[in-house]
Amino acid sequence: MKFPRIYMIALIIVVVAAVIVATVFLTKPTTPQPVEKVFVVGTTYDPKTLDPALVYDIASAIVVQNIYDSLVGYKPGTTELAPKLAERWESDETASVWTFYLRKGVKFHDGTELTADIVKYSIERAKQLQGPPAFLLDVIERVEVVDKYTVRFVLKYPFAPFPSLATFVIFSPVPPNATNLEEKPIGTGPFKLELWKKGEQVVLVANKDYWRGPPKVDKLIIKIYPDPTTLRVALEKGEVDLALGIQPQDIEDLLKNPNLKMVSKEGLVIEWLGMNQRREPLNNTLLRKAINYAIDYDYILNVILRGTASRLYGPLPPAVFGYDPEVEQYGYKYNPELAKKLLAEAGYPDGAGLREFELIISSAERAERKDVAAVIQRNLKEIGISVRIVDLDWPSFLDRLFNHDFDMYMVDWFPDYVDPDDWIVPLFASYGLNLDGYYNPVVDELALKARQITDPKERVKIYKQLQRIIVDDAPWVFLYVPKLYVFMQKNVEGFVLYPAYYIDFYPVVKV
Amino acid sequence: MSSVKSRFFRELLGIKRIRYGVIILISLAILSFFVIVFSPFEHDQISYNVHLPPLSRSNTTWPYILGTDNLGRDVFTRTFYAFILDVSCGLAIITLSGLIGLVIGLVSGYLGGLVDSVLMRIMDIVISIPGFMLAIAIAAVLGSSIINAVIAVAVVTIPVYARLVRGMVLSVKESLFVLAAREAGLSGLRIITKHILPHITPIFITQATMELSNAIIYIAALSFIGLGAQEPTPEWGLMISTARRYIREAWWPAVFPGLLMFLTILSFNLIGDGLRDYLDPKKRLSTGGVG
Amino acid sequence: MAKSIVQYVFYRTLQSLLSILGAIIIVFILSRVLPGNPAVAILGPKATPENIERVTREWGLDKSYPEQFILYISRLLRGDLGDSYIMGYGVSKLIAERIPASFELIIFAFIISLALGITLGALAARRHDTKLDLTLTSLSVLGFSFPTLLLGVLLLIFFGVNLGLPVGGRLDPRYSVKTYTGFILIDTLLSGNINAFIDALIRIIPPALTLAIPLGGLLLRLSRNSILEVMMQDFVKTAKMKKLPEKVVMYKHVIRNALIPIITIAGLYFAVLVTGDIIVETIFAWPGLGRLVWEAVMLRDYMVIQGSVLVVSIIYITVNAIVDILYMYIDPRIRE
Amino acid sequence: MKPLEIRDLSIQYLTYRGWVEVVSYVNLDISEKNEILALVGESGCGKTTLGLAVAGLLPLNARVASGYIKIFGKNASSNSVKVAVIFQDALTSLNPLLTVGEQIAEIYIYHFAKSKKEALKEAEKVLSEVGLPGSFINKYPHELSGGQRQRVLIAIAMALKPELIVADEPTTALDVTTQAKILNMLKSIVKSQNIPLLYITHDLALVAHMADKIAIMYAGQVVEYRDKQALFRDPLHPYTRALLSSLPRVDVEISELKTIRGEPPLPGNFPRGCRFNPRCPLAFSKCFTEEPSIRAINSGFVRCHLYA
Repeated sequence: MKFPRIYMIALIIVVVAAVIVATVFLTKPTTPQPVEKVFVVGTTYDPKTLDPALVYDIASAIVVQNIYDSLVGYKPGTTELAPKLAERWESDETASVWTFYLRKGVKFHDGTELTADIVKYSIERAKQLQGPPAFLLDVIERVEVVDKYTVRFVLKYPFAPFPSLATFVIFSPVPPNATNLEEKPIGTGPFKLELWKKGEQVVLVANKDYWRGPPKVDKLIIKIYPDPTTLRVALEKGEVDLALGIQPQDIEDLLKNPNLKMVSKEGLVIEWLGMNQRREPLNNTLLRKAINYAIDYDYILNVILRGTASRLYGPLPPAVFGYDPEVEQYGYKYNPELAKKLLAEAGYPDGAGLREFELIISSAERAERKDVAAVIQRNLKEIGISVRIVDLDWPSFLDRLFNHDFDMYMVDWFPDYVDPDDWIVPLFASYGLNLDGYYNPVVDELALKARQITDPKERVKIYKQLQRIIVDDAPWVFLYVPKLYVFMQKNVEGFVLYPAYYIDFYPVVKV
Repeated sequence: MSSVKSRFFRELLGIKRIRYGVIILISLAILSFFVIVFSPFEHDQISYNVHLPPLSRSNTTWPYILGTDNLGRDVFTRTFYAFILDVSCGLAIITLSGLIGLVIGLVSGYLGGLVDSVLMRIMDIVISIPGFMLAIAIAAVLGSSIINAVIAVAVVTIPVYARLVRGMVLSVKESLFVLAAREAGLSGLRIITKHILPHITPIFITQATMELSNAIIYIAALSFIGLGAQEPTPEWGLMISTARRYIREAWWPAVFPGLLMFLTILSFNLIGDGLRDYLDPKKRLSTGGVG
Repeated sequence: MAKSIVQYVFYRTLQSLLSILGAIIIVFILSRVLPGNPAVAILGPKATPENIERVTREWGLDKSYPEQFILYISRLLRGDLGDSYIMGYGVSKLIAERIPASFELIIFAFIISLALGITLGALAARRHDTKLDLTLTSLSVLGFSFPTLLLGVLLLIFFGVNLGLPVGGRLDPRYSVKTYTGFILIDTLLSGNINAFIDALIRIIPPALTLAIPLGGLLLRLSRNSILEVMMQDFVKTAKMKKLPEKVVMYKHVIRNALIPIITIAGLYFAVLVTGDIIVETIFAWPGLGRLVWEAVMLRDYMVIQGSVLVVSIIYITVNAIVDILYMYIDPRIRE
Repeated sequence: MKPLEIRDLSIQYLTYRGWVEVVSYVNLDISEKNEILALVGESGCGKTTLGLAVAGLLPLNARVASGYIKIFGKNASSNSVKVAVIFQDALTSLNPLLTVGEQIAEIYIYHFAKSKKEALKEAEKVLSEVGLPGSFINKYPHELSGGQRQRVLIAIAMALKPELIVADEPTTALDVTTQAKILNMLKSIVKSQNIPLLYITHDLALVAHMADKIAIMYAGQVVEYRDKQALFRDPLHPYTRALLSSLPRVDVEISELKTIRGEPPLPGNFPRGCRFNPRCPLAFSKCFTEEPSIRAINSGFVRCHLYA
């Protein structure tokens, strides 16, 4: 009986598979040893655009911050401002006219020299482009060129935090005659763009004549791993020198890994649960206080987030200027008995007569949020308050948030500039975003005052007062401040982590 | 009358495949019933008041047979709670999309011409729209819950049935007995129900049981982006997409729901296969169809 | 026979254009139904009403839907798929970069699943109701009932950690390879870098397997059942009566008749795979079309959504047209 | 060596209730090369199964429980034996996707090692022998009429140059005029080319014209085997008599056709004793307890206690 054809085909397939497996094992590919010093960064962030006037997401900011320089920078590893393209700056006593003195001899990648009129052109271009971050420039009335290296900003109203605003990417000068900056960026920064395969990787080359001296690595490759599990595997196998976006669950194992190390820093982002005070019964302060006492914060921090976040007691994160350490004393802690007592005082003994609250979240934007929400749901159920979790994709969530179509929500807040003003005004002043319908005239008035004073000591006193009032009104459940952490191979030196998540690859080197 | 019925069921169970399938399915159903009634844990009970760390798998503590998930909830209990929910979702989807797809397939296959091309082009459109986009739109209109996920998945899988049925109707349409029926002046509807339908039912049922697994997996995919079941509902998709993040540390919260899902779908497929053989006119219980 | 095919093809392309237009209209409406818009998606919690209003005015999203649609169609007719709101540059370039990656993965997965699916299906059919048949059926069910999410992660860990092979992405970032065709396997060969080729070959296997195992299982079951169905037909007895060699009976008579249901489902799943499996592309960091559509919907980037759904529906319709033409080629009865 | 020799043949089918006997203990022969043996019985009596067994085409779920079939001394199921079969419904017996020419030519390709072109020429030749135009090699089965399709089956049978032809109700689906043409062609082939024919039918009228020898089958057993003239002149077995009497006579005016009361039993629940006893007018005590054995009589045999 001739060998039936089916067996032959099956045989061929088996042989082909064997060949593939053999090549896979025998020829263990030698990792490429290119002559130049290459540094590979793995990240879960996928950059969208490289035009500083359009950038408003972390992913794009990470790349753009290494191609462009903004006017003002930070002292390494801190939130203190430091000179960058502007050597120094000053303002008039009303803090509404700011003058910046530019560094001399700074060149763009295409050779043009940085001058004041280029800064003026860049700001006006950004204003005219009306990209997502353009609202940050609303405070600027007009830009004046004082002389070749001095530029003056006349503001519409007194604004003390203006220099910290000038650290934002939108303040990065761009060459006047350049076109298609979204894809072919030309900046003054330490790296130049060589190639951008969207969704796959960004390849940057060292800018040899950078004004702070050439960066230590010749080529910087930023590879995109949408899934943190894959990023962790790449890190463990040494395919990636530094990883941004490792998930909290993997930290314990990675710390045990001998040839890896972690750098971490207190963050500035705050995560909270907001309550809609426009709706019955959440306008009842006692009820909100009861909810605050019912949450087991330690379980969330230690078991769910595995120590990757520190507790938030009030409206401001600990790392920002003006934070009041006493808030940790008068802030809310897990106390279910007190919660039950307050709930009864509020008129709902054991939750009797309370309707079910709808808590909207978006876990697509931050995966751990789903677990935290489940713990909160369980905690509130134990004192008699039932909560229904609704997980939405990010824009649907935002749409309901801005239409105030929720009982409770969970979200985090990323500061545009490191100043208490960028937390208090938008989140608690009734003339700010006013997400929760929280209205306290004293808070409104103090917030406005603090914004106009230039004397830091005065401002700190006002913000301390504000924190006490807000915590007492309990508009929110103050949850946590995620720590920033970055993993890298043992032989990576020079990387400095900034609280404002400013990622600088300039000093990085592989020993 | 009873003898015929009992013979029918005896015949049905006589087929090896159906027997295996039914045994697995019934044992799973009974097990989940017992778990729901007797499990010491509510499906969403977080273990911290029992002081057992999540993601632990200690077989010393009896109640946690399969260990706990990332919130310390008992995986064993939740996996079997999810059995009821997912099987009903899966069945709802295949019935919904199956019936609509069957009707579209029959009508367009049998009538052909303009009707056929219009219906098929509509199917092309439905297929080319990304399923999860439809799910978000439905969730936006009706609010995101498991029911909308079922509707979204059903709508997206209609073309699968429509195109398959149409293909089969086309090849059956030409065969002798259909032509004979048409010559005998039977109405289109009677021809479809009496002649074409029984002929294509076997393959259709097989496809439906196969689509059941796709349905459950699609619900899981929607949970992956938070549009399927919501916390704390125990649903395989939600459990697996959450547990996936802990897979390196604890594989069981992800693998066991996957395993139970496989067993359920295997049982449906064995039953579907057995039914296909049973319902096939040629292989009916007589001597294999030969006089 | 030739005339009827040409006429049929012309008639089909006309229909296809109609359904592409249908797809565009439905996606246009559907994307506007989704809550939120690109400005909200990017501004996040900072999306104050003035910010949104200003940005949407800039992007022309404040115009009425019909106006926006007419503008979109007029640009489309000139072959311009428009610019992405959030990324600011051409949608066609964005999609063009993603298609080769998606196609390379799908074709690789399809070859594996078709070859395994049909041959094992034929084997199971020939030996139906035996131990081998039952094991093959259970294997096939294991294949397509296993959640892709889990399968992907397990394969990633098995290949990456246990076997220690390169995994994730299309190529080791340190290789720099010029893109000629966009197909990584071809480009690495063209640039003569064998090490890069092997690296790319190893990296494509796990994602391809994650797609091929469920599809292979499905095709195995389908071909087994439809081959069994055909084996019971009378003309197979005639073929056996002619004492033709076993393989002629199986291939010339049985499988050819069993192909129609198989082609239908294979064609359908090729099209479904074109939108890529978001999960596979996410887990294996594969820059495919699936992830692009996913991110576009998540950011409500209407232009990218419409552009990619347009491209996907074109691909789908061509695949379907091919399937229908294959019908006609295989079955003369449908030819009239 | 006899063209066909069937000894103590029993065939069983595997159904969902286990093995069921369909053909029990059959003994039949064809002794002459150009002899036509007719196998007559109601549907479900196992005649088609017997025909398939002779052609070695039993389905997978069937088995030969006892006895053997030899064709010119060679076992029926061996590959070297060439038995052609003409099925009842030509439409389903022809591959719908291949042209008629291809389905005939493949015999020449695989059996007589002819090239595709030569094989097609041979196909044209054999088609004209069965009275079909040569151009039909490019036609598909669904494009032909019932009669033409039946002729194609005969062409296929002739192309095979078989040692024996089995015709399983070849003309049942045809109108009477085409039926006569087909049967005459079959008879002339058998007589002129000396190929023995096993002709399976339920229609006694056709048998009178076609057959040399006749075997009557009932419930899986051959109950009577006689020469044609002898059987028609002097039918022995009560079932044969009943069959003959229900044949309408053209010359006799009758108001109602005579039928046999009751139904033929389905395989798996054959009655005890003689299987015809529930419907046999002459059945007596022995018929209900003992199974009758074969009794040889002039030029044949009968299986009935009346002649024990």
